[in-house]
Amino acid sequence: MLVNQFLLLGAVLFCIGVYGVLARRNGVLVLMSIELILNAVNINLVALGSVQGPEAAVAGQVFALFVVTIAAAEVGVGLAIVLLIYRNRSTVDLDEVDLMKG
Amino acid sequence: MDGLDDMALTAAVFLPMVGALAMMLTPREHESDHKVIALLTTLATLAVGVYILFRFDYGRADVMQFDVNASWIEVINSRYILGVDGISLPLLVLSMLICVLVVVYSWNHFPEPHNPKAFLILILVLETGMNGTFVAQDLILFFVFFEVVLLPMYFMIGVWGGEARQYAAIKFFLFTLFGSALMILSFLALFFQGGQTFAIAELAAVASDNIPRSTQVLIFGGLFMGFAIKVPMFPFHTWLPDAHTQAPTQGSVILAAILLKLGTYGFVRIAIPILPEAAMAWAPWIGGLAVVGIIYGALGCLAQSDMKRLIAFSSVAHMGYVMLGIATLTDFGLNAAVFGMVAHGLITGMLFFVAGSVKDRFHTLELSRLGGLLIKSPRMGWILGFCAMASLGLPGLAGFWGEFPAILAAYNPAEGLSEELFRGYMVVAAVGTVLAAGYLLWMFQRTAFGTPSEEFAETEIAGMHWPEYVAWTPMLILIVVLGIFPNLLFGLTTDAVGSALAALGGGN
Amino acid sequence: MIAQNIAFAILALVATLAALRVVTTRNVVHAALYLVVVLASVGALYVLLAAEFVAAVQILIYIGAIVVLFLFGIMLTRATIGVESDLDNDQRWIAAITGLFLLGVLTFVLVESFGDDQLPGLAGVSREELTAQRGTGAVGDAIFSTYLVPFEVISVLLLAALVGAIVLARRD
Amino acid sequence: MLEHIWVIPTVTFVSFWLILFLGKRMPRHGAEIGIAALALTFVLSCVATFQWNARPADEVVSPAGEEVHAEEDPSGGHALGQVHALASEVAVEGEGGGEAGHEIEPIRSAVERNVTWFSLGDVTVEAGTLADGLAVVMLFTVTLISLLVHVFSTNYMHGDVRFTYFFAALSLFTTGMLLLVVSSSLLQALFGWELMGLCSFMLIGHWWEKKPNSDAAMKAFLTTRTGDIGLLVGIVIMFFAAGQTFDIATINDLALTGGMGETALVVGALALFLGVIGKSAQFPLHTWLPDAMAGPTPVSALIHAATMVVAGVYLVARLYGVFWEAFDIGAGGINPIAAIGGITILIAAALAFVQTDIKKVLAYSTVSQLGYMIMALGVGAWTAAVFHLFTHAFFKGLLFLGAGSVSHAVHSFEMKDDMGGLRKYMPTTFATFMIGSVALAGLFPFAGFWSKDEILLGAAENGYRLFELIGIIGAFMTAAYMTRCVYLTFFGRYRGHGHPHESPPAITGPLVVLAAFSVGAGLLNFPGFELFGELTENRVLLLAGVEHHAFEVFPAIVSSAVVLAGLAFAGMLFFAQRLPRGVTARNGLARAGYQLLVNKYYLDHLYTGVIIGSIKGRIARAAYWVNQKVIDGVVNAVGIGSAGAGAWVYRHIDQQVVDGAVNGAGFGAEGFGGILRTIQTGRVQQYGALLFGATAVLALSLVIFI
Repeated sequence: MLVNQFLLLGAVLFCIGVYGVLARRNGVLVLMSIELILNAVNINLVALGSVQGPEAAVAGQVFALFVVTIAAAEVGVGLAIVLLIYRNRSTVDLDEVDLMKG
Repeated sequence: MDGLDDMALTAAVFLPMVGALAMMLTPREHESDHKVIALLTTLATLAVGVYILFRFDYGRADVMQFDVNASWIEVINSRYILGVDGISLPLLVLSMLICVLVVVYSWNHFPEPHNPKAFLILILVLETGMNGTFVAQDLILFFVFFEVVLLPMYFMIGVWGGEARQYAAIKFFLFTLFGSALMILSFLALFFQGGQTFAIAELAAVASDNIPRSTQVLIFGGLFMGFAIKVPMFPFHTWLPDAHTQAPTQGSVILAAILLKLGTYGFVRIAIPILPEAAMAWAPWIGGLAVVGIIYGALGCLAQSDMKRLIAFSSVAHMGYVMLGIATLTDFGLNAAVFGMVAHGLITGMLFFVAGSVKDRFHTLELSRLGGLLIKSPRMGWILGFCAMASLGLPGLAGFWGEFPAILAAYNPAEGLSEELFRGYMVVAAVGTVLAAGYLLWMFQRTAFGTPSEEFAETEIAGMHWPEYVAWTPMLILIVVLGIFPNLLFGLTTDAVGSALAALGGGN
Repeated sequence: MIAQNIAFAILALVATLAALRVVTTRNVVHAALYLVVVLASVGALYVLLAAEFVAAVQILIYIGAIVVLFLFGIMLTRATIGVESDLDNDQRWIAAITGLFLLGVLTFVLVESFGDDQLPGLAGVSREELTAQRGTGAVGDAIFSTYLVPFEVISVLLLAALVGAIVLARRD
Repeated sequence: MLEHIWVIPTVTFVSFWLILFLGKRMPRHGAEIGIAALALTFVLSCVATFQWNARPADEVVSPAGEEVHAEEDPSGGHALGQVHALASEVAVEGEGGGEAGHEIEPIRSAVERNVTWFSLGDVTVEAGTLADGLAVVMLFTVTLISLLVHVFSTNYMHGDVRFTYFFAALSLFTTGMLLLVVSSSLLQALFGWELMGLCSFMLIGHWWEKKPNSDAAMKAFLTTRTGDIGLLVGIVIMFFAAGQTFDIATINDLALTGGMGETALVVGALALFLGVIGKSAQFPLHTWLPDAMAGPTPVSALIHAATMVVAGVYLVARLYGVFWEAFDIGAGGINPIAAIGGITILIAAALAFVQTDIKKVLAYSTVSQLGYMIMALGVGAWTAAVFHLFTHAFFKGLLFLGAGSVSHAVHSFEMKDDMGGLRKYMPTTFATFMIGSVALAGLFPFAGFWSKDEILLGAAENGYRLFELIGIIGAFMTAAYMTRCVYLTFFGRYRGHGHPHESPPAITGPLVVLAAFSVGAGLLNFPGFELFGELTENRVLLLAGVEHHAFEVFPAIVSSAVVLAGLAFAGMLFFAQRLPRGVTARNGLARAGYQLLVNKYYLDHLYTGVIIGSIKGRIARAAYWVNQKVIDGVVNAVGIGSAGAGAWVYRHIDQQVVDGAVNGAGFGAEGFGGILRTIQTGRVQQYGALLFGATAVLALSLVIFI
């Protein structure tokens, strides 16, 4: 198997995720897209780890685990924020959320 | 004592951060605590600066002292290298001093929307960035500090600024970021082509041998964009008047006094020593843009109706002299440039201080509405006049030593540069001194002379406050002292400049 | 080897198509279900890479916990469980261009730098050796020895996220 | 004292700070500090002058440039307490004359003391003092005039809102001039030069509440500053031409011994001379000087008599080696310096006729007299020029202070409207003013006669016949306009309001002192005695071979005759009133009496009659027209033009092209080409798009470039 198989799959998922983050209106969907990005990264970590031999393979896996954990935390907080926005504005449409407008 | 010496620069850079942390932990309501902490922090930093001044070996001003060299990011061989020599020392101390004075001045001059906590923290963060830039001897470290400065300034303009603050802030930010992008590209190119190191000293030794000349010229182009935008040189100057006009007084002062110097300092510290041949190739263009900037800035000043904007345009003209000095690639020119940086920092900083105080009192800086400042507040009026005189390069005041040696150097530029061309530049620069006198006196006449306009005839205008006295006196004294004893600075810089020019074959 | 390659091709195809549906479908609940497919395929890919513990965690945490969270989120925000027309905003094209551009750059870089590099074959390695070198036990050892400090930090982070989520979502 | 001559400017400089910070708390509001300081410097200057006089002639210079140092040690100047050397003056003189043989006479060597100022690279720039005859004579003149002006001002400026500040500025002004005089390096001289520019700005604009005053101040500063372009460039050229030194003595020597490139020398000298034109108000940059009359009268006196405008003349005299060699002054014919000086003499003198403001008459007269000095330098009559500078200081200071005294009485400077017949009311002022006038006109035996005569003689002997003629015409005009001025001010009937009265002693005192000098100063260079020439004679003159011509009777008689003719001509018009009386006599006594009574109308008639009837009047009008319309017009046009150009550039290029390009380059959310502002939508996703896009671009460029 080529290294690039995995890395390119990662790149594809990453870019799909980026598209989702940029193009979706619904806050929950944006969070899902972020999950895609994180998964892409995870694939890269594990694949690149196994290129380098046993020790690196373990390191790659451990990092992937950390990323999974952080993803969980991020979803938790992210959804909480979306909920809060929904409660305050009765919408999860991110176009309406422009408090940072200058 | 050696241990202290090793710590000195690190302390100089990161003490403000410590203060900023302490302030973050202090509740927002305790305004006076914030002021005291900020003042103490800046004073402590200045004390470190004074310590460095005392311990500095003036006989060896051409080598890095107080150097620290620790591993930092090993993957890319970027190291935590700090050091000061005769060129960086004055700028470092100037930066520390200005920060103290700005904090003092802020004591009861917080612009809307007030919030001293955030404002003072920003100033402290700025100080870290500025001090760090002046002592960093590693390109990545330099870049990091260079960028650290950006954000606090953006917020300072964007939050505490005038009506069009968002526009000005974003313009400032984008302009500088654009330059930084090209600059970091050049840094990386140096890294990959110049021997896998980011250390400035090592690069200076090897870069010109390792890199083909045509590539050097390209890399210098990237550095040039990064630094020239910061300076700012014509035609990259348009962010400056907006940023200055919109920024709060303190922001303007820091911007004029220190931030602009980061660009010129970059030329002197990085671009010229590392890529001397490329510098030779670029010098005529830099010199040309510099003199265009001198005349153009002056013309711009003549067209202004707003005092702060006028001073901002005068910065363009004055930095033109600095850049002309740099472009000559001679001892005289570079010394003049460093002197010009310090002098411009003090003088234009003062002018912005005064402009800020005028605005505090009259709530306008429209020249057509001002007048009679000498009647309303005589001392402030005379200080304004003094600064105007210093700014137009009156001999005996600091500004002269930034201008005259630059003009002198242009008569006899480094070997290999066209004498005729630079002599032409010299004459243009000399004409610029008259224009400078013209617009500065015009501004002074409009603001200070005559009688107050009718709308202010009855208004009671407050005299000078004590923070103004405290903040201004050191600068005024320095302007005079440096003007009469230029050797205080020249003695420090001349050896260091010599070593910076060593790559050109002994400079002059 | 061929079997592995075929398996990869199928999984990659499924993952890509499902991911595309995640970001294009007009039904929020469907998006969450497509996400499950993506995550499962990626989990299977981990097995291909001899990372079975990560694969297990992927299934357990992602599909078991995160997707469930999403579904809760969808329900709590009372999104229409059905087709919605305006799930995308008006900068879809910019997003697409950005994404494609990014993909191009990444592909270019990856091809430039890795080219035809092969993953080291695991065929000659015995199962015991493999387990000892990079199995669940090895990962566990690593987490609790080399990466102990980051692990603890992650725990604190989780706690903080927990507290933060509660504070944010609290009703008063 | 000669070694420590730096003390002199330092005293006034300290006085400036003292007045500034303590002045308001003193009983006389700082005036006493200024006067004390000036008195001290005056005494010190006298000491320096005597010491110089007592200094043995120890240096032998031959025109070829080889020099022989006499073996004796110049002990004269080493100790501060060497005032006693005064006693041995005669002995030393005898000694100096005896040794040297009849061809090469030894002269006193200048006392130069330098300290390191700063060093740049391998160039060390020194600052120091250069004391020689020229310097001590100038010191004496400047401190004396300044002292008298200070005394005069205590009364004249009494009650002024900024009395203290005024005295502080006077001190600083004097410091500038003294610094220039004793400078040993050009750079240091530039300090004094610009310091004076600053002070002239402060003092001319002293009453800045009125816009015309501050306008005049700006005009003065900017016009001289325009000349300073040349000065700056000239100094730079001299610095490199002389092998990276600012030292005046070295530059002079090198210029005379051929150590400088020809081109650099000529261009440098021209550039320096531009600075002189600006500062010394020579044609065509003389327009600021009459406007500068907006300042208080004592300031005018100081500017015109002892500081500021004579700085330019002094600079030429100081750097004479450079100018001599660059313009080949020894060869006769015509050269820029003499030409500018000559033109200035005639133009300014003609302008003086049409003024009604007494100070403006004097101002144009100063311009004209400065023209004499410059012309004298241009024709090689160095000693004459310096001597004229010396004598002119006294009688011009006297005239200005006299005008101040008059205005003190009548509260105006308008001769036609507010003066007339004042000789009865102000006898002291009248007497001293008369002395000043005849000295200015150059009547035997007053001071002006001797110096003017030397200039004419020098021009004739050195082959500058044309300029001798100009000088003679100028002398005629000078005599005539001064007659008119004196007549309008002191004779006829009093036309002002109120009751004029003689000024108090603080004002008349200085007048009397100056009058004494105006009478006696010329005798310093009395034929056969020539103390002045001997005092100021220096190395440069000997090296260059500048000759000083002894008094000759015939030219003196000619010039005296011309002056008398001028007096007579104007006298006939004003005092004898020939023309109008002839006209009125035919129309009857009653009408003549009426016309005599209505003085104003009568004078107007006479005035226009004379002006229109005389060619000089026409020339004067034309000159004035040129002055106001063409030269001033050009200055104004340049000012307006550059402001306009600035506005245009700002509006069209800066705000639209450059800024437009910047704004155009900003890519907005709605696609490329939106203006920068629309980026700031506050929508996170747009920021995200920017972020990712930028990252991708950056990454791509990284990939491509590295």
